Amino acid sequence: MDNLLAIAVGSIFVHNFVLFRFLGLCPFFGVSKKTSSALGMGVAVVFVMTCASAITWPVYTYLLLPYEIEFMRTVTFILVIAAFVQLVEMVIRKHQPSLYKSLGIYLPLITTNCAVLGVTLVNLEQRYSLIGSVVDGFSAGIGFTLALLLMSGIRERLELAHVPHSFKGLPIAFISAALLALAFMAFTGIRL
Amino acid sequence: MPELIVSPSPHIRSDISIERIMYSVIIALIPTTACGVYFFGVPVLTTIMVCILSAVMTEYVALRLMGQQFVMDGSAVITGLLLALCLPPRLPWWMAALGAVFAIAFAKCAFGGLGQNIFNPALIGRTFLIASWPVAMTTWIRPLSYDAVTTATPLGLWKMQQIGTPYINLALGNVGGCIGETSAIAILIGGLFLIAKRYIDWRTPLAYIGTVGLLMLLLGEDPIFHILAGGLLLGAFFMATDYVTTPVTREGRIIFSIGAGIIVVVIRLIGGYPEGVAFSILLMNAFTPLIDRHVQPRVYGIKRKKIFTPTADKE
Amino acid sequence: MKLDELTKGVFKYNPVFYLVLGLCPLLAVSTRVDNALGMSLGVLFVLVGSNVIISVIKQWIPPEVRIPCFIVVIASFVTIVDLFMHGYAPELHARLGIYVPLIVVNCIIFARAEAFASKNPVSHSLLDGIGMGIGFMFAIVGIASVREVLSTGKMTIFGYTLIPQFTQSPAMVMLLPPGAFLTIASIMALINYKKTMKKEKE
Amino acid sequence: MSELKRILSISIPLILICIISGATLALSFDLTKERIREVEERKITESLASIFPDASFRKTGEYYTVLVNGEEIGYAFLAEGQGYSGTIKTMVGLYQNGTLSHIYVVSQLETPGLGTRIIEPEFTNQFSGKRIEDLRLRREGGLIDSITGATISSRAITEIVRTRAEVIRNET
Amino acid sequence: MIEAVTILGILGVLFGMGLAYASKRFEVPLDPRVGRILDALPGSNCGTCGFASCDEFATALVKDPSLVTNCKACVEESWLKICDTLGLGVEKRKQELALVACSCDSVAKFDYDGVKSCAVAALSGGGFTTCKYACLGFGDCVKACPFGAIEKRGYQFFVDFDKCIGCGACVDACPRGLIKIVDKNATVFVRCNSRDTGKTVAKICESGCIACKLCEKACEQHAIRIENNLAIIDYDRCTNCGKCIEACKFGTILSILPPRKAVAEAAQEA
Repeated sequence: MDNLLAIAVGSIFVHNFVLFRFLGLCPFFGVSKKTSSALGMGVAVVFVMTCASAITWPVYTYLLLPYEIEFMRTVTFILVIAAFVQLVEMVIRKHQPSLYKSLGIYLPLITTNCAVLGVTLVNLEQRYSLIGSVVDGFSAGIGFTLALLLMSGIRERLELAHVPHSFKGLPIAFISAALLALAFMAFTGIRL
Repeated sequence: MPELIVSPSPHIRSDISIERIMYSVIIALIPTTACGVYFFGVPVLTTIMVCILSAVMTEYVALRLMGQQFVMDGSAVITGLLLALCLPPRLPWWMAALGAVFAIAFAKCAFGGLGQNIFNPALIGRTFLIASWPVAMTTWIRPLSYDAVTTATPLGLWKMQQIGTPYINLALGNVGGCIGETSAIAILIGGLFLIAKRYIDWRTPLAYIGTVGLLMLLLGEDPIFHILAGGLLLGAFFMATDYVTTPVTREGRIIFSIGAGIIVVVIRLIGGYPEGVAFSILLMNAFTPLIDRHVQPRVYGIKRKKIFTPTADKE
Repeated sequence: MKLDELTKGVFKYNPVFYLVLGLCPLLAVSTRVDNALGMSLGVLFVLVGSNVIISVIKQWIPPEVRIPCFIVVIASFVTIVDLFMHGYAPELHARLGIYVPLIVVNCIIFARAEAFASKNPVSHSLLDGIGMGIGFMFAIVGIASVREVLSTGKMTIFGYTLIPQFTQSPAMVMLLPPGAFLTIASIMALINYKKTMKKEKE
Repeated sequence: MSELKRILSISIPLILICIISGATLALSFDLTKERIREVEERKITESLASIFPDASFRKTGEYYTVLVNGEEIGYAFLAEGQGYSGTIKTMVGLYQNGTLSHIYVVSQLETPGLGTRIIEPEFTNQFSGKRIEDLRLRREGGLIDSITGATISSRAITEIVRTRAEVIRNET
Repeated sequence: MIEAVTILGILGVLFGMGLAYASKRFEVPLDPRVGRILDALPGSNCGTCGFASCDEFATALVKDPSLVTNCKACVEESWLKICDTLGLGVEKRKQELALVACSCDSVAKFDYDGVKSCAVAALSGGGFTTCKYACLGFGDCVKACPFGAIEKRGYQFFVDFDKCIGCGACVDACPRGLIKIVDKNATVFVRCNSRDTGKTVAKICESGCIACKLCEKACEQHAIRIENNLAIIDYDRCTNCGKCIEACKFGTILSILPPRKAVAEAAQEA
């Protein structure tokens, strides 16, 4: 049985998807200008990652493995994720317009977020069980949100700083990410 | 040229200036530095000078490049000195210099210089060096041994071989470790000086050290050992109290210190490194903007707004 | 005119430095130059293939299933790359790990499919794909060379030593995530600096 | 009826693309299948040969029984687990008396220059002749010296080998 | 082979049908005009129309077509398309432009040592410029412009005519009210905002308006009049004849210049 706590801590802190595995960088830099939108994106990512982990596990175990077509995992996973995200978007749009307004706009961005496909592939590589995969998906999302929130806090403060001209915009964001990654090295080698 | 200088309010009349605080901090660091030189020999003076010089030079060059005027406000000196104090005694001088250059260039000037940086530059310098040259950064020498016999730090001994160290050695500084972190008494003298002068808030070190002590006690470890060993005291008095990179409000600073304390305990007990003070402060630096946002003083007569409402841009 | 479609991806609208796309593989596999070369060849192949196919089939795709259709096409090309790389370059395949299947979600590919291939004729899409692929290659190989030289003190590509060992204690941090972010930050700051210099001259 | 027609007109392109893609992939899988199997097998045989030269192997369940001149002398098996930044896969040779013959790292994704040094003989040779119980880092009471600066990777591979070896020992 | 095709095929059927069904089942009734308008809008979400995004603006437009003039960012072609979609008669749209009405190198009466922002500087001791109408030069307008159309050259600010849409975001940002919105076709403009008497202006500024009334006399359309010691152009009457420019012969004293020319010249000098 997987050690669920170890999986969770591992995905949130030690192998943080953004700062360690370099996944989901586009939204990390794109949606981190304001804390409110960072939080919205984070919630959407947590939701999609958890669901994607929960769906792709049975697809792999009961569809691909028995017929020995594991090589199709990329195609099927991404198809499942894309269709799922689109379905969720439609449903929310119809039934929860206010939720759609706050979260829905981030959903299309998530289809091509490599962190989502990444987490499903990591689940496979680590051979997690269904519950392990769901926990991993959820905590990877939380880790992503944490990094995104920290980044947005830093960037909001940078708005007021006299950043040298050449560093304005993305370069200083990258430097902040570098220093954040340095700080996150604190969690290297945590064992539970 | 007009003689009159006008600036917008508030106009504060006080003889406390940035320079004054900075030089007080340097004075407060003198006992620690002296202990470092006494225990680890004269060569550490080279490390200290190299760090300070490269920090100041980098700041000078960076400010010139940015078209700003260079002011000798002592902040770069402090960054250099603090960085040197948390380096191993026999680190090659060029590594120390690179650490100082990196600290000033990327952690301070790239963000716009004094008062604008998010992370503590000295600690960024140290972490950068740990990430770059892990072996050199974990080679310690035995105190008072001028032939530089290598040894381990008290925390290293505790973590790897479950060997304790007598309190008296920890208090005096007669143990292996970074130049300025070994002598608890020297750090306390400097720290209390700053508190007496009211340049730093006593709550920060108290909350920080208290959290570590309490948690260690609850988890069945020796709290006094963990308070005295490693860089906790140096970090608590001189780095967690940095004006720029820590929260503005009193509550914010207490949250900051408790968070840092928890991280130290986590790293020391289950982490991959024996010591976690530098990392803990850096991580809480990253949280500082968020803490500041949450713990804003309430404006009289205005209802506290919900800060986190996930909304589309410009709702 | 047509040549424009090719060269714009390399310089003017470089997918990495101008459009800021495809950062994840860019930073993740740029620890060594040969990894970077292998990765960018894979990306180039997928980009060209999917651009062409999508611009051929675009008129038959109803809007409701546009994203799933595009992504299946892209994923198929990626799987082909994955399989052939596994068979014919097993070492490279092992080193790139999960970043090979993750080419699917390389934002460059999907962005070009959406923004360009689904609106332009086949020939243009082909050139656009090649241009963007080469632009990506430039960026990733550039970053990888900086990181490899600084972090190992030498540079070797597929066994050939280009730069011999010049220091015994290179900066290990360049291999780690912070080093990757620092490299791209410095490069982008340099580009910004050049741009402002140019503007001031005008 | 028009509803059905609408649904069909939307879904048929996707279905067609899926079918074509499935066929193409199956085809390319067939094309590369042999090659990939050879590659994987070569990896296994190479690693087996490096651990037990001049021996023959018989696959028994999850491990290989090692035969020299028809006589069983030990077992070889694959151990894998999470390293610092990816899965570490190691071939382990175990003598029947419970000591290790040798280990050979089949694949790993550790940090180049640091963690990757676990593949160097200086590190792997330490495992030869050790009892399973001693496969811990020295600081944790074992007999394995970790690589300076790469404690995490050293510990990971030691743990991976030990846990798997314990399982295999109990099975045989 | 068969398995691969079947399974991917089944997934295709599943999701194809599912999405097709869902797109009908969860269809949100949307005015088709909104989509068309949204296509035509610039999509820059600049917010100068008074709505948070182009999306919201499009929804509001369908309900109230009279808001159509709010969007200043869209090009002529899209403007026509929007009017067409809304069923409005196509009328020529008035295009506007922001211009900075100060051209002097103001002298400082004291050293200002505070936040580098015009708004703050204007409040500190009444502003540090000798001329109390002069530009403070910290560029609050540059920061306010959502299109990056204002640029600082030397001490003065210039508006990029291609980028400026006359949205007026900068007008509110200038604490001295130096920015005026004028018709895009206008060629004359008073680059001074001083209401001081001619004597005072002449003393402190080389290019300010001293209210000599020469331009007023020269204008055949009676489009210029002096109010509060400042020349003011009535653009409804102005025919862009340029007589006033010639009339303002004191060269630098009163500068009524065609803005395009002025900027071109200034750019050359810089």
